[in-house]
Amino acid sequence: MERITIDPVTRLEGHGKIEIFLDPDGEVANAYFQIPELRGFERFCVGRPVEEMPTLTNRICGVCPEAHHMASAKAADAVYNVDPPRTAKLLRELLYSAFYVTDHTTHFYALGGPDFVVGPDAPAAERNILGVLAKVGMEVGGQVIQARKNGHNVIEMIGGRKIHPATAVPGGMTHGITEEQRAEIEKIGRWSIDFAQFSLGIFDQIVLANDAYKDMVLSDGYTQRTYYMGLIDPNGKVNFYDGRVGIMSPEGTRVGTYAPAEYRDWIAEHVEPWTYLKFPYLKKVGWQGFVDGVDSGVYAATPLSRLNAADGMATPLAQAAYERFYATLAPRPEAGGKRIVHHQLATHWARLVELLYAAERMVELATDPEITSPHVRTVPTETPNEGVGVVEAPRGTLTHHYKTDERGLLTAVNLIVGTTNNYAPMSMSIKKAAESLIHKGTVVHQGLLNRVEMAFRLYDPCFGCATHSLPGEMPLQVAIRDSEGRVIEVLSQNC
Amino acid sequence: MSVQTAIASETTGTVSQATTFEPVIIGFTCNWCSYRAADLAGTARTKYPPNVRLIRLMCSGRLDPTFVLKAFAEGADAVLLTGCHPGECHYIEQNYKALRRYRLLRRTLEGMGIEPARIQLVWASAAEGVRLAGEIARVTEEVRALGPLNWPKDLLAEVDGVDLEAAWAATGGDSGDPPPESDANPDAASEATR
Amino acid sequence: MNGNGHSPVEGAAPVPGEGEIRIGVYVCHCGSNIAGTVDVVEVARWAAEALKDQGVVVAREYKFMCSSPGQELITDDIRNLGLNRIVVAACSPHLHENTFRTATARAGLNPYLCELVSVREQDSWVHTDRAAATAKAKAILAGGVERVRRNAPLDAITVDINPATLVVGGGIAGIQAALEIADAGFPVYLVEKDPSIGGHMAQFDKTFPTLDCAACILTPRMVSAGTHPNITLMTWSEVTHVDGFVGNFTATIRKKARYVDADLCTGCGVCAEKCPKKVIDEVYEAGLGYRKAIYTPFDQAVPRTPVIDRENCTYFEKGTCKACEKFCEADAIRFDQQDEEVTIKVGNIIMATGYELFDARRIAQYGYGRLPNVFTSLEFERLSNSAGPTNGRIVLRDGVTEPKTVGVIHCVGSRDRNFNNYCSAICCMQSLKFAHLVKEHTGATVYNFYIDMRTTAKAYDEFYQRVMEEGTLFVRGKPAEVTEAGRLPGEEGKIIVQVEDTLAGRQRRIPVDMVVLSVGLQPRADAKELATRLGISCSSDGWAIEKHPKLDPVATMTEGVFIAGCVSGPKDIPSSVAQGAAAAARVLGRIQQKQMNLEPIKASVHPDNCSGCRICNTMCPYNAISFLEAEGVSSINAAMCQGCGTCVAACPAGAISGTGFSNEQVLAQIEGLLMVGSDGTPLKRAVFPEAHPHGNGHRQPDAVEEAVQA
Amino acid sequence: MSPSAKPKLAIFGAASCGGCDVAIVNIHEHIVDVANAFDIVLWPTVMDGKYSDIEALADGEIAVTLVSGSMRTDETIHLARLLRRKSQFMVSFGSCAGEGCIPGLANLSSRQEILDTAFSTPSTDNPEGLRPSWEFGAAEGVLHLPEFEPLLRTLDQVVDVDYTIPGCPPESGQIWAALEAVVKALNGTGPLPPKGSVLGAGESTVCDECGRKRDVKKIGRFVRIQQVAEIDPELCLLEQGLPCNGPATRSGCGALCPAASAPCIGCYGAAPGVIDYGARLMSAFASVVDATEPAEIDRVLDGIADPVGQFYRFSLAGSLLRSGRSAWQSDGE
Repeated sequence: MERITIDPVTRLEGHGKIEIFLDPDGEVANAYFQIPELRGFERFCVGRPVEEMPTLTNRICGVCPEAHHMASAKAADAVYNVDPPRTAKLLRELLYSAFYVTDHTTHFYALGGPDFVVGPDAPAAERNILGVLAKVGMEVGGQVIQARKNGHNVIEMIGGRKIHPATAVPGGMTHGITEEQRAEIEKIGRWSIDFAQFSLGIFDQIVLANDAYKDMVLSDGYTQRTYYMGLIDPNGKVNFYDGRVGIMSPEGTRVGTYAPAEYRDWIAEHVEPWTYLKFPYLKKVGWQGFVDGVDSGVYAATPLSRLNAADGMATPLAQAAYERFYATLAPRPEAGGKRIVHHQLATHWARLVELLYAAERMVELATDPEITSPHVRTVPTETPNEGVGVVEAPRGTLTHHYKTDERGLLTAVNLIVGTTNNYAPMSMSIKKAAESLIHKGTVVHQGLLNRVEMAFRLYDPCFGCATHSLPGEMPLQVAIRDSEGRVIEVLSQNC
Repeated sequence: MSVQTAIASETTGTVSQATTFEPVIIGFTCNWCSYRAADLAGTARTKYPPNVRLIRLMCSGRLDPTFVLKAFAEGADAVLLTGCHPGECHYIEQNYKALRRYRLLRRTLEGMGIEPARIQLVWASAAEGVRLAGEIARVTEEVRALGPLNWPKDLLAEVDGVDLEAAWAATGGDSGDPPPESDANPDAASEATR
Repeated sequence: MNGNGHSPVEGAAPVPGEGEIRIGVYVCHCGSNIAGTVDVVEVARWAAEALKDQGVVVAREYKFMCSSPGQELITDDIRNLGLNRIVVAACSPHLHENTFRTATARAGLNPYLCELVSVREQDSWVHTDRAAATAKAKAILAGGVERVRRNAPLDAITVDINPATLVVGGGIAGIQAALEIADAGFPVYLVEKDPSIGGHMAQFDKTFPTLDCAACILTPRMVSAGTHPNITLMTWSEVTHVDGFVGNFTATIRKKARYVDADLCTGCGVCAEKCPKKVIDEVYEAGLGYRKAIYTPFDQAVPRTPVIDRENCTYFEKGTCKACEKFCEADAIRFDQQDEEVTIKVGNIIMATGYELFDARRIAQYGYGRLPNVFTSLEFERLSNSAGPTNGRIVLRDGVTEPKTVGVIHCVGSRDRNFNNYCSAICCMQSLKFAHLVKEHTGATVYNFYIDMRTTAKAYDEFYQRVMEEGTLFVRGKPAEVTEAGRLPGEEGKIIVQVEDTLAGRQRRIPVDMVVLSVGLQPRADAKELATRLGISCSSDGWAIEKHPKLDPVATMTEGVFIAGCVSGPKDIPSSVAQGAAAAARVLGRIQQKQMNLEPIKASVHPDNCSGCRICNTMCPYNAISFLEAEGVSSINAAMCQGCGTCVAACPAGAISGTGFSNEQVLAQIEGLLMVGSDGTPLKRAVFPEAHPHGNGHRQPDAVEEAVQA
Repeated sequence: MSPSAKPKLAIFGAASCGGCDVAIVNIHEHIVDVANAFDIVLWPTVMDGKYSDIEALADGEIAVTLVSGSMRTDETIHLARLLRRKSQFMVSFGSCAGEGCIPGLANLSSRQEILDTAFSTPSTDNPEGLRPSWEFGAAEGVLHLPEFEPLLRTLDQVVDVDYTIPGCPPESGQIWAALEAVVKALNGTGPLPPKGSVLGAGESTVCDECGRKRDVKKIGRFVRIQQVAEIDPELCLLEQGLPCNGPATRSGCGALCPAASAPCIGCYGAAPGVIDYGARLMSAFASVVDATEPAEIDRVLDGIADPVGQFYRFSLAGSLLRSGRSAWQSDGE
């Protein structure tokens, strides 16, 4: 095949590249979604003290540092085999729930949601927060900002800082909260429940009431039958902070659950030499390439996946929303007995269900009688060794695995982070979008971009996390090459 | 020889010419003891290798670790710290602060892959010209044996064309020599994970 | 080429942003001392060329830079070429830094803009390879040039001197110092921890080598000190705290309760006479005699005022007695007296706290404390003292028997790796004195066991000859053991000194009746504590460290604190007296000046950058750093700062800077020193690979490709 | 793009976590002020924009460019240089750009080691030992990846930097203060900060803003935080034996971490004029160790479990011994 010299202009576009190759007939031969950076946390964390990992791994991602902080603290607990006092766990989960409220709000209103709220056919320039405000009213903008501020305030109260919290340590937390803070957090939690319900209302009103949108959600182009992953509590309900990881087959069968320490029995990461990011898949099913179905180990770990992987929500309002979600989108159970939603665009709705759960959970935690106890630390007594910590990050199941020497200095680190889980399904979505819109060398420019964007944004990809390298929301470039490898089209859009 | 050692010696090729290698060593002296010891060595015509270049400070307590790092960054192959014997500091007890900084600095440098022999602390009273000369000679020999401080090359011990398969085998296999950072031994890392 | 190479190499180098730095470089041949090993002409040529960018405008070499014509080269260039920095590459700054700085100042330039770098002591004299030595000289010179660029003009700091002086220790050295200063008309506080001044000398009978009566020569001095209008005598007192700095010290002195009103007491002595409680006098009589619970240590004590030994006083023990009070005609007894603290302000301090004796019990094989007739030197002094417990009769422990044979062992606890390495300086002479006194008093046979005989001062060796002539037997060798276990004929009832006679080359067993251990001197147990209080340093032995052991033996590193006598190491009486006088002279010089200049090598805190973390607070042994609570920052008292720079290096915020040895100066010097490699060519720095300038780095790890395709 | 009289602002994230962008968004209502003051020509995280538009600008046409993130690939270096050329003022934003941040710890390892580790973790299925290739011949054509540079570099090691805003991330309040200063300078109502200034931070160190009680320091032991059952909420953390980097770390954050009983980790970098952060902190810690015998000193120092990490957690790539500084000095661009 002819060797291509890359034109400097296109090479500049950087950050998340999609290369689409056409065959001699002008049909899509293949699409490659490349992640162009790596930072090497797994290498340079070796030698560091394990108690520093919650703050070091924060810096993997500035969008979801709280997730890394928690997964890391849990892995560090496990390394020391120490059980933090109940209050410490409550505080961690409280911080984490507040973070979920903030993060899901931001995504729905500012990042991914506008596609829906403003409408997929609207010009790209309007599909942003300003477009949302134009459609649903300016006062919502104030509420969105308020939700973000609220969340960050709670994070600062418990975590010490708004971004990159600092207070989770092996065995618990560095400090507790006062009654005044607790009351403030409870207030914020109650406000957040209202806000989440309001948001679900917007979704109802704008998306579900619109048949065109609904058809799009249910359309084949946005349907992928993969496995689903999500953390569940002992009752099988969605949990963000703790539990076992549940795996649901595309056919609605729970193929199993695993404790964090068992992750290697379930997950492996496939390597391709054309990208810095790896492709996790279910080890027991195996890597069959970029295909879906029950025989392919490709899985997704998104809000939708979590709902699919669980049996319900642990709070009443969220449970009601959950039931309505399945009643609307999956009227019939799968062969395995569980109702599964395979329509990826439903992820946005699932995200709002989770938003409501997170808000309710905040109130539950903030009203727990032990939340203000000063006893927030168990001093480890055992020799540190090895541990795995898992939390459910907004963008997917997050696994931190540490091994240390007897002084608690890391000798090995393995990280499987949120977005990475979805690298394969995302790549597949992109290829699918390309295939549906490129025929005989003809490219539907705007349509392609829209499709790619929407397929992409619903995962809320955070490649800062995934590659341990890039900024949270990535600019995207699509290059289309003919069979000779020549670039025939470069499309660039922010995703 | 393991593959890794082979890579290291190949990319730091100057090591093979160790016989002609003349290290440059920066020595920090105290105005009251070791500088005077150096004066005394001079007065007594006590010979020592010309590799060391001395800086006079008022006290070993003035020694800022920045000076040591600066010396390495500017091309010194080693740094010699000197001061009054414990209990004999002209400023009462400042040499103990120097001792403590030295011991911590050495740990930190070791973590960065700089051999401990490249930073040494020698006590020398104003009367110990001969001793100081002897210590300078000893340190010079030790550093000569180590070869040039060339950590960027060590750090970048992989260059274009290195056989990654072999490197993988070396780090994952059983024959790889430990790299400079003992804490960051890839052998340990890969073993640890199984 | 010779040393008259006057032709300067010109080259101006304005330094952006710093004004124009114009440096003159002067490389000294020092006859052939430097030029014999270092190619000084090449060094000067190189400096003019290679250091042009550093601001070197002229570089010269000259045969003797320290000579008048050499110095004129500098002064002329400053005037004619407008130089504003000077670097002289010559000998050690300890030798001639002042010379060249003075010359610089003569030409109107601030003296601290001149640097002297050593290419003699550190280069030509210690290396042989001419090329390597020349390369090193270039590096040293470049270091000096880089450094001097960052030198700032400095002004000396001036402080006022309080004319009063504190003398700590009332032995002969302290008395001498106090009298010298008082006689010159300035106030002195003389502080002594014992009830009387006089020190060890007051315990001696005779002094070597003249054999004057110690009391006869000491007593007048003690009386003078006690009565001098300019001397405030504070006995039975201790210095507990010293604050401040040269010229302005504040000392706190604790006057222990004597239980006697010194103002009323006439010193009649009737109280001691009537006191029913007899106590073994461990101090003055070395345990050989008694004193009372109320006592003056000896008859000639100054002051005469007694003290009550509270531990042994019946009244304090049982609540009744008060015999002393009953008989005191002056009504001077005060059982309710309390310790008293007084604060004094002085400009200078002389520390003359002396020594203590080595504890002979530590050398078990010499039997002291176990064998009754083994005596220490101090015990012997008391035995031989006509005012002592035996009225000067030299007898065995039984108090009656005169010894027929006496062994004197030198170097007990001195020159001994197990105890003190140093020579105690006085033991040879005191042992000879003992030999003489034994002969004189008893006619006994005397053996002196010595390692080496050290009789270095005036009339000492003559005394040695005399003692030899008197028939004292000298055995060269360090006795291994002193034992009562006689096993040979003639040893019964004797104590036997087992010794290897190194001159005869054989083991000997010498039976004697009495052994005198000539014990060495050692620092007082509390010497380090007191030194710390005064801010001076001690060697690991515990002797105070002189500012310079040869050239400044009575000064210390702390301005305004001087040392005299045995506090800095063992000395005989003449040396101690000389030191007392010398310290006084130094102090008087200061007082006469009324003010003094301090070296401007000082640290200072930049309050804007100081975070008040208080890391530096414990760095200063001179307590020059204080924390200002209100401002929340630390601050350095410049006059108290001795310029060591430890706090500068410790400050985590980089908020402390030090003049004379600033970070900029030292870092620049490092850069300069590393300008040239060992071979004289520019030193290669470790350089990183270039970041790809155009980002077009498709360097291709072929192996990967192959691996992938395989 | 409509022509605008407003000065142009570009915000660019190199290798970063995105936290800096989040911090900018978190200036909340002031974001409107920024939008009013500037014509934002590039902010990939938040809004659409193409690098080709930047190429089309005249040199110096952008008034201010904020760069967060470190220089990890040849591509980011190229973009930084492009933006430098197009900008009047180049602002190094956040710890990554300023001193390398946590990812700068990568400079302890060679890139080979980094790649080897990342692609041989226990969950990695990589029997062939594959590594990413800068140029890979796929079946359909050649795929390029930006080259992973041998060293991570800070922004000022790659281009000339005018101002630096420290922090990981910079505190939002400080961000607005810094931007406001620039805005005022640009519209002539305030002085232009001198080149090289650090904006949005204090002149002292974290202790200056820390409310904990402090006394003189004598550290008899360093403890690791998990070993302390209860952290005294009032007393200086360092005096409790916790290795707190506050004394050496530039002020400006408000001492948030110590207030939450978490030792300062040093994200605001070194105090003014300090050449090597680690050296300063190392010196300070060692200076107050309360021991004189080597064995005893070592026992105390053993409490600092990871000296390199402790002293160079954020600043390694900017340190004297692990920076790629010489690279750009020799670069004519």
